[in-house]
Amino acid sequence: MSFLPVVLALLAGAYLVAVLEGWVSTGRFRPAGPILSGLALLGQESLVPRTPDRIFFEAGPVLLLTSALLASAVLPLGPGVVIVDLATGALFVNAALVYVMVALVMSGWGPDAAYAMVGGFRFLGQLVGYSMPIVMVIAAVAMRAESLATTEVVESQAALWNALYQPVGFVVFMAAAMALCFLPPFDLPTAPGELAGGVVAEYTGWRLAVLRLARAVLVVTVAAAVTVFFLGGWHGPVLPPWAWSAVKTLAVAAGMLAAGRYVPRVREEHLLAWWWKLGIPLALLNIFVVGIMLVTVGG
Amino acid sequence: MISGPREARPSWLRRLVARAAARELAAFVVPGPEVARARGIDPGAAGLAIADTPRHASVLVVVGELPEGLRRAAAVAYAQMPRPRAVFAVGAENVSPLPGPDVSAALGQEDLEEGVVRLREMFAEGAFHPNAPEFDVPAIRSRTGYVCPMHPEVVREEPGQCPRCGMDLVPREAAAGEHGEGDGERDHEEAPSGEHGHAEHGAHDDMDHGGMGFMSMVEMTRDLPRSSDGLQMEWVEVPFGPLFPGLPAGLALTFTLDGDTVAEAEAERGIEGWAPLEGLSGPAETFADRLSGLDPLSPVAYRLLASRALENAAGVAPDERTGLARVGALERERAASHLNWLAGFGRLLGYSWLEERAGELQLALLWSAGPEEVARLAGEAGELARRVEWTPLLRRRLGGIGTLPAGAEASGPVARAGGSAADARRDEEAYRRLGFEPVVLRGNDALSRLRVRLAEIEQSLDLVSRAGSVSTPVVAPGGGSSGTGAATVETPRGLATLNLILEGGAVVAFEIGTPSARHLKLVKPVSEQREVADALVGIASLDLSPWEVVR
Amino acid sequence: MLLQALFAGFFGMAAVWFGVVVFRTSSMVRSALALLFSMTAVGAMFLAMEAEFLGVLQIMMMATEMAIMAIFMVMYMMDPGGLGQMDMSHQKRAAQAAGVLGALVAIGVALLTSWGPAANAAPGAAEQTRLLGIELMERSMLIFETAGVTILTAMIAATAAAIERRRR
Amino acid sequence: MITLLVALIIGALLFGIGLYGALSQTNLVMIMMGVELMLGGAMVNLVAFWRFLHPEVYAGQVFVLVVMTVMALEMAVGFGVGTARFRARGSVEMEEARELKG
Amino acid sequence: MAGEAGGCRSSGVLGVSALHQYALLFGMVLATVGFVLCLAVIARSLAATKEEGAKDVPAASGELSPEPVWVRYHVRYYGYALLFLAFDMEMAYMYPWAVVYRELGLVALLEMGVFLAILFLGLLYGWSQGALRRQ
Repeated sequence: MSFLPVVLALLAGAYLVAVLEGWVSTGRFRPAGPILSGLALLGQESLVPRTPDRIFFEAGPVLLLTSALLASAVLPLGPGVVIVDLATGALFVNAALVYVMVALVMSGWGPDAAYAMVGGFRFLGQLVGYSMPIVMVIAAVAMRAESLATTEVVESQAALWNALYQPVGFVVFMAAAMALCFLPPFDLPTAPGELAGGVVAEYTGWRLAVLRLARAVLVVTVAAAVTVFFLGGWHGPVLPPWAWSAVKTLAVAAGMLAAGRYVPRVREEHLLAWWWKLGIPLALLNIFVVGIMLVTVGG
Repeated sequence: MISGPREARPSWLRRLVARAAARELAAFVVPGPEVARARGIDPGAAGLAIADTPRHASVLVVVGELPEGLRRAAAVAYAQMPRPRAVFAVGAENVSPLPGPDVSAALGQEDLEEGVVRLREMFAEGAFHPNAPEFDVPAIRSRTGYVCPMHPEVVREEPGQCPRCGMDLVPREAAAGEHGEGDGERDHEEAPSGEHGHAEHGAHDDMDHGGMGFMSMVEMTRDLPRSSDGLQMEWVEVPFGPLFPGLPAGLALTFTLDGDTVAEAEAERGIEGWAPLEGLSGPAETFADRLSGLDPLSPVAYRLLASRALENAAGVAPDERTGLARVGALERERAASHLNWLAGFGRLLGYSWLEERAGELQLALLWSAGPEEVARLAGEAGELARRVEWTPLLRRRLGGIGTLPAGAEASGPVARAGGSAADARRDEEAYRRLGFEPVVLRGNDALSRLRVRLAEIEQSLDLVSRAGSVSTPVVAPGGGSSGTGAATVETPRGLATLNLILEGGAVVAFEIGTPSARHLKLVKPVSEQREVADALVGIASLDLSPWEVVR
Repeated sequence: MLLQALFAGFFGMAAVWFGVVVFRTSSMVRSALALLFSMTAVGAMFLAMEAEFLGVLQIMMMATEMAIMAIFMVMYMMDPGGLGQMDMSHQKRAAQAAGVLGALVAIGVALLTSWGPAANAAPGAAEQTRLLGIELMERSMLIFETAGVTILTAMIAATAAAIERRRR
Repeated sequence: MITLLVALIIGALLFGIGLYGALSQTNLVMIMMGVELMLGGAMVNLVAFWRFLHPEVYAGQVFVLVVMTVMALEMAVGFGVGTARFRARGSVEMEEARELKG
Repeated sequence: MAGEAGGCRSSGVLGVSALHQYALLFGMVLATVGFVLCLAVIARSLAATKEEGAKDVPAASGELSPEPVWVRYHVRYYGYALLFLAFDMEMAYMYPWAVVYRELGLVALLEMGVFLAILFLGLLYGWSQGALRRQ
């Protein structure tokens, strides 16, 4: 039963991501930061606005956490070290992560507050942008692996990582992954300076703690997905497989967190236009190139 | 005990939580981080995380004396913070209606840091307390009004049904001072309700349409204004200020949003209770001090303005050395002010590196001892400017945003980014001697304004090192003289003018013209029909200082 | 087998319950998201019936599609928050009768027909996806290409109807 | 076998609810929701038939894909038309549309 | 294909049937909800929320009387959303195709190429008509 080790690894990863995020955003490295802030939030009042859609307001953070956890359930940490090895794992990752959007729309609509509402609908637009390219890129990965199972996707990269085999797909996937985690520069739904917190603005206390935990889990999950789909998963010399997975996942997560510091937020208008006018054609091009390479050169 | 503890008896778990909370203080800074930086303090460096919304803060940090309007806004923000919460006053005596400050400190980084330590102790001790006083002041009292979901203009005191469509009225919050404008509205006779009550009325009826079971959407939407794509949605008024993280504090901005697009913008208001002009008149000796307190974001410029006007009235001219020292002081402030703007702009753009770096440089510049140190900072500022210039996505983000209509009245960097060489410094002897030429760019958008300011930071720092002094300008002695005086100063935001009448050593009347008062009129053209983020970027690129908007 | 029936029944009831919520709430967004979760539950039923690819696909597709439905609900419906508690239905009785009748007839058919022996095992999920792919590429190739043309038609129709070409 | 019956009953219930919704709602978008539910019921039936009667015939699964496509396309076209109507009339109420025509 | 081997075929290294895997996933959902409920209970046990004025009004930059915002919201990207609804369906066909692509080779590439080309036409049409922009 690899349930426990994977969940523990995931939580450890989320913890490290939270530490990293604190380091990146405040410049101070505080290993105990997430625990302290979790405790502090637990001791805070958790306010509920006056006329909310109470169900949505409560369900948003839970759904966000659930969808991130479910997506991580099919991502292998090592050969056989996976919670469920679904035959349609690659598709399942997507299916679970779509509910991130549902969760944010719920939290945006729930409190009947303007900033949150704008944020929620912005993320729905963001999904309309990134979701098609991400799915197409994963289709190209599946073409090479001849399977949708994540373990077989990793096995297919034993000789050559997908990041090198299909670099265009890798770039599109990385961008989409950051958009999916609403990390800067794609943090349109939460946009601190523009919407004063956006969808998370009305959450306080333990509900905010759940949201922050969910966000950290989401970042780890998506980084792990990048590792599995493009960076050869557990493959690597010397170190044991789980260590390679962990190292790659953390490196990807750190890269995603750090990159957003040095660029301004993307405009919503551009975001959509770029995904549709550049992202989708590139993803299609990627499929064709991979298709031709598979027929001619082989996997 | 802190002023906003949670109501519970301390237990081991609560003590643990309180200790954690004391380590994790998040601050909502009032008026705003930019005012804190301009006053030379940095709450972030003191260990307080800066929160974007009062909901995510546990400490309300008040920096400097606040005018009444902002104190009221601060009280609302404080009321919306989750407990445990506390008030930390930095250089502020009067914080009412907020509860008396838990910790007070003088304006200064060391005092601030020492205050944070005390605050942490108080939090660890008193985050939970068996009797927590309720925070209830008139400023935060709201009464519940009842509005029709379809007809926002229908506002009633009592629950009931809308006279126009018969829908149940829904409760909404209204501030205590506000009066429902629909209170006196005439009541319509309710038409007998029926399953298909609308069928007889058709589209010809006017507002007397009373079918309850079913109502006509056609009528509901007919009078609404149309968006650019021809769809008629409902508009909502949303406040984006006075305490909004991405904009200068005190700017009471109200957007009427059509979805996420700004249909109308309203910002023609100064800060309530700030700088009554009568209070500024008085003895000439201290007039410059008083005027320099007008705008916390550029005190030196206003001190200089007052000095010049007084000298002009008294008929004395400053010597060359004073002139140069004034150039140094004003240019240092210009560079610091632009860096401060840059930090705030970085916050709005979500460009955290820029926010931090510009803030650091601004504080270093403010604390700098003399021209040598300024010269060292000039190198770092140049480095910053180059990094910003090469930032990916920045051009796409700013280009074409915030363009001004032709003939818009502007001055300062806003005008110079639009291709005009308007700069009062060109006419000044001291500047001419230093070989000053204004930075002029074409573009007339947020990007060109950013570039002008970046170039001006370098230029100003260069001028400082050539002027060789950064001492604050000497106040001219009033000396019991009389006369009228006029002066102009190119402040960091643009041209400020002052005309005053001096009688027997006292300023009896004066008239002041400030750049932000003029630029406030530009808020509408740069923001309307723009997406929210673009509108905010356009407004922020004007670098308004609501403090200067005197009435 | 029992586990399968329990799963199918549980998610089926969830689907039905959310389906009922769709027409019982006056909040448009709730209505759209209830439909979303109803469809998700239907997807979970597919999983219970071991149609893994279809189930996961349904769970993924319907989430985005119903969320987009929520967009249009919020855009075009008055009082999308449902604060006014207004009733937006007509001919309720007849509709109820038709709904109950339709369901009863279908249930009757389901119960009375002898369906013959049920297959007690389905192919594995990986095999299913593979065979579905081969089916699409070979026997059902025309269906697949026709679907493409239909999608194209729908895209053109939707764009032509909804988008107002801006005069510049 | 029992699962087949469960699925068929659920499918029937979904269909009934959808039918009720499609008939009783006055609004284009809500009517579409009813139709979606009916199609959802149909999909449940299709999958059940595939699984329990002919698991070796993959045309059954293809059929489910086609129904899903139909759902999506119905929505796309429906919303397109809804947008056009809303732009012209400020409403997507079906009743009203009928009434305004006459 | 309907043999016993198919139904209980272990599709993973764990040697459990597909249904058990789904049960595990469902268990994870329940566990998450349970975890959140635990957090809520702990947080509640610490102290009750104090009811005060202005606390439950949505925070809006220090202003107290925000209007209700549950109104008809103008979503400006509906042009994209309409195209998305239709274009998204291509996924349903693409995944089964991707899995058998290497098995079938060039024929599959051609078939999918035609399919995608048709869809891409739709995208181009939408683009030319101005669906791909803020409305």
